[in-house]
Amino acid sequence: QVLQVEQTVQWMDKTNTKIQENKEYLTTLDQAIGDGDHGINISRGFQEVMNKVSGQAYEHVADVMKDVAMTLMSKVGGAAGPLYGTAFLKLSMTFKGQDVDYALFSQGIEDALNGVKQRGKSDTGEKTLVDVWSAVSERLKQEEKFDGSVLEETARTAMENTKDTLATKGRAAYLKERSIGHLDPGSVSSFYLFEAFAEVINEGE
Amino acid sequence: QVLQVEQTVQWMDKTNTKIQENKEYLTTLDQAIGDGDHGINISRGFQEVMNKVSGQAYEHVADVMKDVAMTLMSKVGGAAGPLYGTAFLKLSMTFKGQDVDYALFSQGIEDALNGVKQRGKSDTGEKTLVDVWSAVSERLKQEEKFDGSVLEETARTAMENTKDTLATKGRAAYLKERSIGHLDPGSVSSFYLFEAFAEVINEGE
Amino acid sequence: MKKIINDPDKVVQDMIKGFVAAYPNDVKQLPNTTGIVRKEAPFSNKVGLVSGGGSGHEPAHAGYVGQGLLDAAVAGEVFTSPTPDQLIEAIKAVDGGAGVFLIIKNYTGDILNFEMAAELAEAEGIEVDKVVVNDDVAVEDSSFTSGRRGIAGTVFVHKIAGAKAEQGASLQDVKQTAQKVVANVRSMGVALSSCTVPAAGKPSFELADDEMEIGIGIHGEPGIERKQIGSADDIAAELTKKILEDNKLTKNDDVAVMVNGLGSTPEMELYIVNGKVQELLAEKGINVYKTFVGEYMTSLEMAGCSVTFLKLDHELKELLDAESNAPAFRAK
Amino acid sequence: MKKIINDPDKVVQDMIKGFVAAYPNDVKQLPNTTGIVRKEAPFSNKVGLVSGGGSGHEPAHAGYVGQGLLDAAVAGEVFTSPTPDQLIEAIKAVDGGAGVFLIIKNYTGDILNFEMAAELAEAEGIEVDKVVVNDDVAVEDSSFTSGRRGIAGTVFVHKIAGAKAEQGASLQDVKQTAQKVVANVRSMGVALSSCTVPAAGKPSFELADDEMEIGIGIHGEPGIERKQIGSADDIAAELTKKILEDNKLTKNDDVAVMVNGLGSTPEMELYIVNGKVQELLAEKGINVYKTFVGEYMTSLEMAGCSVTFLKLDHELKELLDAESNAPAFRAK
Ligand SMILES: Nc1ncnc2c1ncn2[C@@H]1O[C@H](COP(=O)(O)OP(=O)(O)O)[C@@H](O)[C@H]1O
Ligand SMILES: Nc1ncnc2c1ncn2[C@@H]1O[C@H](COP(=O)(O)OP(=O)(O)O)[C@@H](O)[C@H]1O
Ligand SMILES: [Mg+2]
Ligand SMILES: [Mg+2]
Ligand SMILES: [Mg+2]
Ligand SMILES: [Mg+2]
Repeated sequence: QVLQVEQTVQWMDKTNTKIQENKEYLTTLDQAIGDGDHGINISRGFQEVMNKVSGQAYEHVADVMKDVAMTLMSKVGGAAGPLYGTAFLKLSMTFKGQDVDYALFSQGIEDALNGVKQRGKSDTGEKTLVDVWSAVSERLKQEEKFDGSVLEETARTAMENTKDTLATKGRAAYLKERSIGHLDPGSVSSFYLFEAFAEVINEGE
Repeated sequence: QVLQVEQTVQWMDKTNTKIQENKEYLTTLDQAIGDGDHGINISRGFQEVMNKVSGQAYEHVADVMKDVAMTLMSKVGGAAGPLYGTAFLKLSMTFKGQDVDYALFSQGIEDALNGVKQRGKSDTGEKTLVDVWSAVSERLKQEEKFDGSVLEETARTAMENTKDTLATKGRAAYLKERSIGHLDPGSVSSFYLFEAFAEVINEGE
Repeated sequence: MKKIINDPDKVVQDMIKGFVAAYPNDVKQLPNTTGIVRKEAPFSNKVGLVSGGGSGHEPAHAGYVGQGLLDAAVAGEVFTSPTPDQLIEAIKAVDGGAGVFLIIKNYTGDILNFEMAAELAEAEGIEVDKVVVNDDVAVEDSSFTSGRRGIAGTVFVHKIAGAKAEQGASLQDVKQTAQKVVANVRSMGVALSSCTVPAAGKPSFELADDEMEIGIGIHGEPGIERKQIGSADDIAAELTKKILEDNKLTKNDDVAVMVNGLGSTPEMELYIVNGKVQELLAEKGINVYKTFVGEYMTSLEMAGCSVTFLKLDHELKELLDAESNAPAFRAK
Repeated sequence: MKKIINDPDKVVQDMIKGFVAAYPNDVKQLPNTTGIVRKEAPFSNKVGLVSGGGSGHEPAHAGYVGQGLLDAAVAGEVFTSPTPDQLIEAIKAVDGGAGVFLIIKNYTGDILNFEMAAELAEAEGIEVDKVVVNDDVAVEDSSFTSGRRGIAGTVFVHKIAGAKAEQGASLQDVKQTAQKVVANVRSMGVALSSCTVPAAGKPSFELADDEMEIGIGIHGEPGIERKQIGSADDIAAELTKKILEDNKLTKNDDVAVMVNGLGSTPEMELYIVNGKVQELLAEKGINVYKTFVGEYMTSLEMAGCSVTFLKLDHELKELLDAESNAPAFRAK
């Protein structure tokens, strides 16, 4: 089980489709506890990612990740841009020049998670996309091979759990108690990313 | 038949009541073809008129008219302020020191009309309050004694006729053809003035 | 009606109080009036400049009181010309012996009240002259009607007549220059939503969600045409075309441009309109000497904007550039 | 959504185009970015000042680019911090050898993007330092969260750090002065209506006809409390009280006051609020050194305002008064 370049591009493509479809939903979530731009920003970013990576010939998965990172970094802006950008940059660094098997993928997600935490000065449980990435990372470490359903399930649960969490980072933190009862928009977009990954894995089986 | 000071104050009082009651209506009329302040301005003005003249001891009708003129001039503003101010100033000048019998009243209204026309550089048929004042003045000249119903009727018809008139003066003139189909707010407030006068006359009989 | 006010009938009073409190070293309120005067006025041997009109157009008119601009501005009730008794106080307060010049927008109410004040002033021996601004090309210019409305172009009259007076020009010369501005300035506006006069409590007019009113007046007077809202480029093109048709600007003419917000339109949108306006002028070979984008002559919280072109000669350029120091117009 | 725009996804681009077209002699656009830079930048041996943030706060930030103020402003998408690749271009463009100073509002997005740009700049050998503005007392100041938001007080940081840099101060000294401003500036706002992000197409939040949101953020982030709309005096009193509690101003302190419109609130209302604010400060014996009323840091077409107090010492007064010449802030 090795992640192929083609699969990686598919992963981005599926992520993009989900995000475009849910652009308004993401924006509505961000309007409730943020500033209402997450859907707009992240959809612009992944659209640019697809413009960049589709049809290109890549040797390694890491090269795709690098282009994704640079594109998100320079096209998204806001909090999500540098955070997603950092995540993919870490993936690209960990994957660099290698075949991405289960163990390396798991390592990459862990490195990405740590990169995001460090950039955002944030930790699990603060109602940010870190919640989804850390749940996925934990689970990957527990398992030994790719299982789309398990990953999807894990990401979904973590995403849904942000609803009852009190925000202490990001714009939602200004709301304090009033942030409870709303999903974190960044966690929802991260869920789409892992849901898309799960679909790619399932198809590959 | 001589107009008494007390009647004159009553006239202003009744005018004020009508205008306060129709403040919103006048404003709505001015919103349609003007700038939406006629009700506000003229009600502020006549309220101040009542604050000024009620309870004061006047020797002559002309003295009441003078206070009315000065108050309207300094409290109404816009087009209506100087025009009504001028009308009452002319009445006060024509009436000065004399008993106001039918002939003198008729003369006063004619002088007021001419004063307004001159101030406003306007004539009958331009969809302004001049239409009401000139109809009333014409009619007064045709009759020989006060007749409330006739006056009221005359003022009302002139006021209603402004609806189908094309405006060539005042703010409504900017609308050209689109001014047709709307009553002129200043003509409506002038109608209240003469309606109030008619009521005072009728009561005096 | 959602407004940050205390009492709809006291908005002008409260505003004047807050205005003087903001600039206590620069201006003073004329006792018992809603007139704002430069702190040091009158200036001897300088022509005194007085403008004014209804409130609701802020920063007009008090925002233009200052060095190199107006000596006094008198605020009427919302959208209602001030009264002669207030205006005469302002005239007296700025009379430094060289006469007083009145800047009036072409509305019946403004003209009548200013004229009566001028008569009172002359009766008191103060020399008074005036200019009537009528820059709005949305309204046909006809001698049978009251003619064209004065809108945002008035700000250029303030600035340029103000600079002329500051230079020590005579009343006659100030008038001549002001008339030159009036002869060369043209504007037109568009509204996307209505304003609400505080004391009226409801919007002056209604526009459907997809409608705009072309040629709107700054008191919410209806314009030329109500139609489906266009793109910023279309709006800019329509206003520019109408003004150019009227102003007869040609290749190599120098102009000042003003893109003026009517109240609630974000500055972002004004700059978007400006982008297209400048492009169109460049296409015609008209030189833009200076551009002003912002809220200069508003209509309470109306959404929309107006575009103004002023054709400049050497004198007008110099006066437009001259130092001025008023809250709403600082130049150096 | 009623806006004068061409394409919701191109508002920033179109705005930048219109901005440069308005002031072609003063500013230039950084190629392929939405950064605005002083025409003559970089200035050798002057610390370069860069600010920026999401668009929709106009005149912030490009309106503050000019002599005695910013050297560059970078505009992100609406309410979205600009990206590191854009910021680094601005940093390079204003580096005159004395280092570059970044003025950042305290939002995660702004901090992350500016920080990454700073890292890139240092990698290229440009000395960079920064200040983070967090003046909004509506948000609790906690080290466990992202802390307080930066709002209108940022304008004072621009002005004062800008004046300091213009005097030729070192990067270290500019930073110290900027930090002094940040330590002494506090603000709070209120919204009466929402704004609409163009690309979102619908209002960011809903307020009932009689409701206001106290402590609103300039991106429409919810505030402290939603309640029935009060009078201007009540609103002024509530904002003033909250700020004074936090800022600990006492008798004989000197302050600068800013009453800032959030977008669609007429200037008339801002002055009404100012009237009460000044009255309250006078009651407490606090001296108002200078007052600013207008739109300085907006939130698209949001209705509402914010109040800012900056405690001044001798240095800050001098720098606040120093000559400056940017479209949105001219002082002399
Ligand atoms: N400090 C942080 N650490 C990790 N994630 C964060 C942090 N701050 C915000 N986020 C994530 O970013 C998302 C918001 O993204 P976006 O709306 O694009 O940015 P902005 O808040 O700048 O408008 C939040 O929903 C949250 O998941
Ligand atoms: N030139 C004029 N001559 C006579 N009456 C006029 C003239 N212009 C306006 N009016 C009258 O004034 C009325 C408007 O008054 P008002 O709304 O108070 O003034 P404004 O138009 O200044 O807001 C009009 O309805 C009309 O009857
Ligand atoms: Mg957001
Ligand atoms: Mg009217
Ligand atoms: Mg009026
Ligand atoms: Mg954002």
